[in-house]
Amino acid sequence: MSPQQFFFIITAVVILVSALMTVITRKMMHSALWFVLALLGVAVIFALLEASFFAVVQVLVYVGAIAILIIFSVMLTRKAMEDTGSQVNKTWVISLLIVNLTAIGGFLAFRSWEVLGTFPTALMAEHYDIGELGMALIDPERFALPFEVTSILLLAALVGAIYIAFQRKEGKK
Amino acid sequence: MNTFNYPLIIWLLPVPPLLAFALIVLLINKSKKASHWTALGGAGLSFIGAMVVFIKAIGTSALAKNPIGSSLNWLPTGNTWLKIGTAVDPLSAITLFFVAWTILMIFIYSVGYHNYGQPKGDNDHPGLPPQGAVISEHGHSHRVPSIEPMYSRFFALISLFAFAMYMLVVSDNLLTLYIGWEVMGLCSYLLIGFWYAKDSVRKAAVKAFITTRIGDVFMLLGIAGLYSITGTLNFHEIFSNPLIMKGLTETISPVFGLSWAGLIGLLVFIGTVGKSAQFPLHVWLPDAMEGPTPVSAMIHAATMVSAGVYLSLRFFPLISAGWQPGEALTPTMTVVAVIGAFTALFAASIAIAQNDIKRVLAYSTISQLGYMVAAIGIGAYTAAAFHLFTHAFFKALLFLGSGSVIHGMEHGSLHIGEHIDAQDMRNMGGLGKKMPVTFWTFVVGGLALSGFPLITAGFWSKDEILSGAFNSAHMAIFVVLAISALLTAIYTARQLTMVFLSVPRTESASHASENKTVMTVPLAVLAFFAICAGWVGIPQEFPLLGKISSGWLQGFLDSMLPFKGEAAGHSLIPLMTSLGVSLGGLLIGWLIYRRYKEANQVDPLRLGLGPVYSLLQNKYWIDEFYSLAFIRPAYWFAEKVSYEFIDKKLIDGILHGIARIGLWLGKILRFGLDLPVVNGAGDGIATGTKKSGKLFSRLQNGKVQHYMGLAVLLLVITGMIVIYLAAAF
Amino acid sequence: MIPLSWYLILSGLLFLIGLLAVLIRKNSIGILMGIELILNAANINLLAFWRYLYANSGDHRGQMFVIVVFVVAAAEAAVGLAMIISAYRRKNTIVANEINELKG
Amino acid sequence: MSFIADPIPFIITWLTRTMTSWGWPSEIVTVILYVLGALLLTVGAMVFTTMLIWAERKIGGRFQDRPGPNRVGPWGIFQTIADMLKIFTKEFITPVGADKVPYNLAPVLAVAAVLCVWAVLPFSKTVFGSNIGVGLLFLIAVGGLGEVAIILAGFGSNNKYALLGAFRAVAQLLSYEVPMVIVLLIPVMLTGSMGMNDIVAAQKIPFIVLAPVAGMIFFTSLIAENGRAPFDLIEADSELVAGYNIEYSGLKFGFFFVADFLHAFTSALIFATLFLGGWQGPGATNIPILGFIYLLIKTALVYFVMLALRFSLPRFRIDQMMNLNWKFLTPLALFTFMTTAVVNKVLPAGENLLRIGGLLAVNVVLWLIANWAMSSYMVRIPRPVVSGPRPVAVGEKKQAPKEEVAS
Repeated sequence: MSPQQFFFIITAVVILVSALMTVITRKMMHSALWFVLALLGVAVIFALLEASFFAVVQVLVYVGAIAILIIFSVMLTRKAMEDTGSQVNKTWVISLLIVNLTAIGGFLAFRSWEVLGTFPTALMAEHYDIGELGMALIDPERFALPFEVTSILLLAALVGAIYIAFQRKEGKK
Repeated sequence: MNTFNYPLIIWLLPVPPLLAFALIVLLINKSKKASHWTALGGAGLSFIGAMVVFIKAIGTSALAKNPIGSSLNWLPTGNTWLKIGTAVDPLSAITLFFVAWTILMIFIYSVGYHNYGQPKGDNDHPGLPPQGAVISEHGHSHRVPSIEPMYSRFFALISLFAFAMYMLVVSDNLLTLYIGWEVMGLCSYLLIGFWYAKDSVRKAAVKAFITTRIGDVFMLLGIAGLYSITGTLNFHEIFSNPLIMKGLTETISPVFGLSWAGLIGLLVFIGTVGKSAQFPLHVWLPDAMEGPTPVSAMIHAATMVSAGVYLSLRFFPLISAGWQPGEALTPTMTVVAVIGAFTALFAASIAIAQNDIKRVLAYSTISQLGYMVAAIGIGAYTAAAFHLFTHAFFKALLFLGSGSVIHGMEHGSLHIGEHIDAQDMRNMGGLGKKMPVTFWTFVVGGLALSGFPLITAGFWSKDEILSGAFNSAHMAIFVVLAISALLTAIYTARQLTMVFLSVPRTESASHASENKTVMTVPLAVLAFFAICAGWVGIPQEFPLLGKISSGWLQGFLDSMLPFKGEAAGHSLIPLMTSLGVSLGGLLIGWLIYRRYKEANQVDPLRLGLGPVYSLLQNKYWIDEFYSLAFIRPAYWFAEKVSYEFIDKKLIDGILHGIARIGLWLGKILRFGLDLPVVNGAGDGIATGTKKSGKLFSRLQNGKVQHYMGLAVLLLVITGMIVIYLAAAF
Repeated sequence: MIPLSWYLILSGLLFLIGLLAVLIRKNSIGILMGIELILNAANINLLAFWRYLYANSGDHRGQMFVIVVFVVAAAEAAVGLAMIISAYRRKNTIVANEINELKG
Repeated sequence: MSFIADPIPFIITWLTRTMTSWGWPSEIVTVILYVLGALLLTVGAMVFTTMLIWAERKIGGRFQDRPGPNRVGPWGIFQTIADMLKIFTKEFITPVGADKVPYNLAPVLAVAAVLCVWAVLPFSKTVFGSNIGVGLLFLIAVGGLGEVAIILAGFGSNNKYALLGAFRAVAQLLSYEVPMVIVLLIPVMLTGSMGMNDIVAAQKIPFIVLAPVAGMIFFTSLIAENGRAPFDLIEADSELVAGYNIEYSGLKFGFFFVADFLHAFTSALIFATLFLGGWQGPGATNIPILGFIYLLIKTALVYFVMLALRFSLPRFRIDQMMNLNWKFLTPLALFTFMTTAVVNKVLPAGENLLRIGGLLAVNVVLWLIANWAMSSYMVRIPRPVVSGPRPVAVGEKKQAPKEEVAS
């Protein structure tokens, strides 16, 4: 087992355990913290994939923004969700069955895919540079359109979020 | 310094005025000061950029072959891209030069014209010219001009106007050029209708918009035709590709037996006719005088009408396709030349009998544009461009000067409380002493307009057109143009005499005063160009002076032509003619009008010409003719035929008939078919649906996770079946 | 050297856990976290395929998708949480199964 | 490579050779060296912070016309060490009802978030932690971890004031991250890279000359990110008792305290690196140790300015703080970014006078416009005044006896 593999397995275990804890922890706040840990683990996986830009962006976007938003929401809605009592639906057994079925289905479907055994070739230096990705993003013949559409989506989400969460004054509708 | 990113600067040229427009409209329109500084800043930035580009352009060799500029992909059209881009070649370079100067001067002048720094008027409303304000000083009150109520709006719109013109000039393709062209149409509508509360202003705005639109439709047809044939809209690609040009020249179009080049050239030329106010579509331009004077200057000198001639010059290779110097004119060129020459004479003759100071200039503009168009028609490309160049300066000067005169007159009439038409020349007189700067600059502009020999710019360019006509042996055109030059000199002299010389004919005129520096400095700058702009284009064949001249402009512009420029020898006859008509006309005009001293005196020319004079004064009844021939019939048709006959009788009658038949049919169907058969089945289906709906609605419980689970389950089962089937077969 | 299958197994398991969170958590915020886990699983997949099959040919589609997923995740978190807060204010609950009417 | 000119790589080479000669595999040697370097950096930073705390208290004292610490050691130099000893000996208290994991995790995370930044900073031409291509992004990303720490502290303490303080702090930090990130794009744009080493290497002319407005915005945002005066609303004691760390004491509080000072110093370091040219200076390329000294001098200068602001300016109100950010700094940052981009593209590239002068002129114009806009905005919204100035009571009292005398 090479050091890389060792490192990968540790990270994977951390991710999976913390993700599982996210699901089954009773206290919402702790759940959110486990969630943050899982996200950081994913960032490490990105770094292992030699995508350092995405690793950093993962930390920036998920930990810096989304996780904080979630923690905020958890704190703001604490009154409605007491941490006592069951935190899962009554139908959790059926859900578990469905998930297991999905797992089995996926396993059966992709078991004999020839891509699975691929090993990476060493990344050439010029592809390591994120400048290339940046140029691709603004090239009208490549990804400029998706890029712009995404930015509009973000803008719409911004406006929508502000509008939805805006507290209207009583009697002013 | 030579490492400036020139293509980028060219791209950025139109941007500052557009930004200024957006800023003023969206953010800072509350502050008048900020508005005009923003507009001036935008115009100034563009001006600096234009000068940088111009200097680079005149220093570049073989500019016509390799214009400075760049293009980028805009719209995918199948396998190719519709490209847009910017380019500066010799024609755009000199256009850029005069456009930048005149626009900047007009912007500066506007600050003064709209009475910045004056108090707010007591009765001023947005949409009406300022009425003046009463201020009290040292115990007694008097009226002074008041600031324009829609001051910021004016600067916003005029910035947009400047943006459109810059965009049009730097375009290297018809698409962006057309965008600029149409934005200009919109701006002219908005600005001519700036004082929209007046009825006549609204009519003038609509008239300008619709009349130019007629030309634009034909132009769009031409553009579409060009694109469908050549597959590109880039000028350089079309005009410098011999294969395309040859194909265009030799293929015969289905219309009038013209070649495709000739047909497209003609269609585009109709666009010019609309924009540059040539004969059948000229009617909008005199009415456009209802707008504020800086707008008139903007439309007449810097932007709109220049754009028309600029377009024709751009399309000169198409208009003149298949023609070589010295040969007979092609049909398209003949049309162009005839329309131009006729307009020149026709408008000049009207100008003689007008009394409104701005209308005289308006007709003068039409006439001068006719000159340029005629020059294009006879193939004198350089001469036309040269006249466009000089005309922009002296016509801007004349308009701003007339605005200054009007402003001075309004000041006077406000001061003494007299209600007169401040634009009527009969009410003026003797203003030369009251307004010296305006007077001398106006004289410079007037002399340039009438082609005063040797020193003024107008002489050189006009002389070049005349000699072009003479040398290429189009005697009819030459004579017509010479006569209109004579008329030009006469009405210029008439205007100068009536406005500035003699004695004041009204109280207001005697109390008129010179305007502020912010208005007179642009006049002085433009006067400088009105004299000097001609010196770059003194032909080398000219006696005496030709020796010391380099003929730079001719060389610069000739490189644009597909063939060698007309190198015919310089003859003395056109020179003598232009000397004669200019000096003679000025003299005649002065002699006739120097005794005109009373406002209610009959115009001396009326005595001499009689009924012809009223024909001229009423502009040959063209407006009335249009009203009788097109507008009234259109109204009549709309009301009597379309509304009363077709709509009310024909269509309504048919509809009522159908309705009755439908009603009758409906009754039969209801009692024969609907009640027994359809209802029975329908009720059965409804009951069945209701019952099954109740059954299924249990699934629809509004719980998100429930749905999600079902969806995933279904997905997995379907996926498994598909994979199983795929593996089995 | 790690074979591609490891990454795929990891992302598959992460996806399943995310799906589990979506299906069984009562709390809407928990569901949202599950969705984020699913998106992360997708991201691992995308980047892994990009790295193993396309990286050296200058093909950036995988990375582009990851960027889009980031943006979608951010937008979804912002709007979703805003809606949860809004629902909390109006109905005083954030249990997903109790918010089952299409009424404010 | 001489020891005097460039000591640290010298030592590294020596250690590597030594360990390799012991027959250890090269990977393990690398790992050991990384761990050693990280340890050294961390311990160095912490020890440095003790000195920093003393210096700050001393300087602060001078600003406020008092001697500052002066009892322990010469000039009170061991004051911080004495404080540390006291803190170490205090009891570890976890309040009843506190959420244990977040409560204990928060202080560690707070320090760790700051120390992570040091991993990518270049200290001289040859000494840097890691030269990743996205260093600047990393800087911003780990800055976000600090916010998590604050939230954890506020939440875990199970205290109303702590929670309020945490909310406020996070609101402030998130808000000021916006102009900061926008403005940070300008050095990236001028360099063409996000790597910290590249950014420093590109600063033959420091970016503060090319983009002074951006520098000013960045500096302001940094102070706000630190939560120091005039932006110390986070621990505004008159409103919040003590902010998010109210329930902490002993060593756990010490962690927050250290994180605060370390964060301030790190901010100064970042500013010096990004806008003042980092280790660049005469001779720094050939003798790397000089670069270290230059960086230290620049950082000290920036830090001193921050101290001067801290000890002389009053605190903003919360609405003023938010207004300053959203209505002034963010739009200004956007405008600066756009104009700098355009001007930088239009003017000829390279380090010529035209480009420098052009950028400088544009910045001056921008600043004048911003200043005008801000001042006219301030004029338009008059400051709310409860009542006018009252007449001085003493004057009235003096008058009254006079009248008595007169009567």
